[in-house]
Amino acid sequence: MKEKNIKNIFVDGPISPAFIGGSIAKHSAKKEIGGHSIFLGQVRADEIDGKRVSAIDYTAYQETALEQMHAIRAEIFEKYNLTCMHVYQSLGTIKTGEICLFVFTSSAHRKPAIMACEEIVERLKAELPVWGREIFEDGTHHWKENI
Amino acid sequence: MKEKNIKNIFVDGPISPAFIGGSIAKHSAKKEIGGHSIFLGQVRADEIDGKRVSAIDYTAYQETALEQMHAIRAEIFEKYNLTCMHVYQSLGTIKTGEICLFVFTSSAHRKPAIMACEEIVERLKAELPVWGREIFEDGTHHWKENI
Amino acid sequence: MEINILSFGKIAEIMTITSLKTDEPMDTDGLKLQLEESYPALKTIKYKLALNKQIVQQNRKLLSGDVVAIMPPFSGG
Amino acid sequence: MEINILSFGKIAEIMTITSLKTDEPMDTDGLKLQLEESYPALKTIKYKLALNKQIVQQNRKLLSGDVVAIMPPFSGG
Repeated sequence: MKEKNIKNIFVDGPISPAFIGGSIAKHSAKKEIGGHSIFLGQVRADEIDGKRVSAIDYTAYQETALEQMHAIRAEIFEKYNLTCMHVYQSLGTIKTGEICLFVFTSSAHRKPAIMACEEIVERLKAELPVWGREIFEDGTHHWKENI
Repeated sequence: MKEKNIKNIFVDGPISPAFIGGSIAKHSAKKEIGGHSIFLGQVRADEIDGKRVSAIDYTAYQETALEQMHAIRAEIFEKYNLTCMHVYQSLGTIKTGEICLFVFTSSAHRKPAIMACEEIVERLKAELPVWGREIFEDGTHHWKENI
Repeated sequence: MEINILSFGKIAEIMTITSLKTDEPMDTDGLKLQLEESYPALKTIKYKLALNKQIVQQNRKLLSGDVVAIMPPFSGG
Repeated sequence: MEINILSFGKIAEIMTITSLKTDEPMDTDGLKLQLEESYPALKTIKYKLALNKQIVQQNRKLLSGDVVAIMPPFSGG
């Protein structure tokens, strides 16, 4: 097996707007960047069968998810001329209105960052073994499925 | 002339990462949002004819730009099912590494936010009378042109 | 031989076994059949397997000590 | 009649007039010709006009007091 530098993407609990701001700030030293594209997933208070979602509890098969993400990362860097790429997925209970996913790409010109960001979001939703259990206000739950 | 609520998009100087974080935080009360898409323009230290850009000085024909943006906003809300849309363009001198453009869209599901954000960036670059004067380290300048 | 079983999401709510012993040769297709017999609810769920952390794309032979994960549809992001 | 002229970006560096007086009827195409005669450098620049803050898509008649903006290629964002 070849050596791999497997990056972690999982964070416990919600991703704070201040963390996102800090992450953006760190890129001001990279003077070759002309555009950043960011996608944020926020937990929505969906109504399912008359019951209101109050939170989503995220679990993952972490090692497999990180292997999958490692492959996606390599393919994205192969396909797009990116300066940076960062992905954070929350685990644990994330309340409605809180951020559970943060995908952040940067490139010299805008197109690669924008296209890569969108593709990463699509791929991670389809390919990473992560599960969201929607918790209703009455304590019952429903397993979310990505479409 | 019909009454219009013309929103300002211009800010003096760079857009701070903390402002962006604060803008994201304000959306946590909107529980119908499931996805945010953000584009940030950052001033790049381009080299042109052997000279390095140190800043871009932005000016605009503000009233016309705001009229144009007003029309773009209306068309985007007509076309995409968005919850929110925010646009900020810097005026004045923005140093390399600083943020000069912030486009922020939100929707219940990810696709409208992502597609609207990209379209707004393309349209504002093509349609708003805003000009960037690239200032080189030696004090000379070059007028930027969007492609 | 002994196959270790991990289950996730809604499958973890219906499947309780954590390992499976057998004297017969076994592959992932055979394991699926056997699990669906023990847990008929599994037949109604679209699920994927991972063998030793790698997602299984086609039938694979199993060896003693292998770890098989039973994964319902993903819903991250 | 008197037409007010605004110029922006690199055009502001070559054009210095802020108004233009004429006794002839004038339209935006005529104004462009006259400006290009006074400022030949303008012929080498792709520029757009705005008449009273509205971007001009096709030739428009000018009235006294109109404000015409001469705008080089945009480069915001």
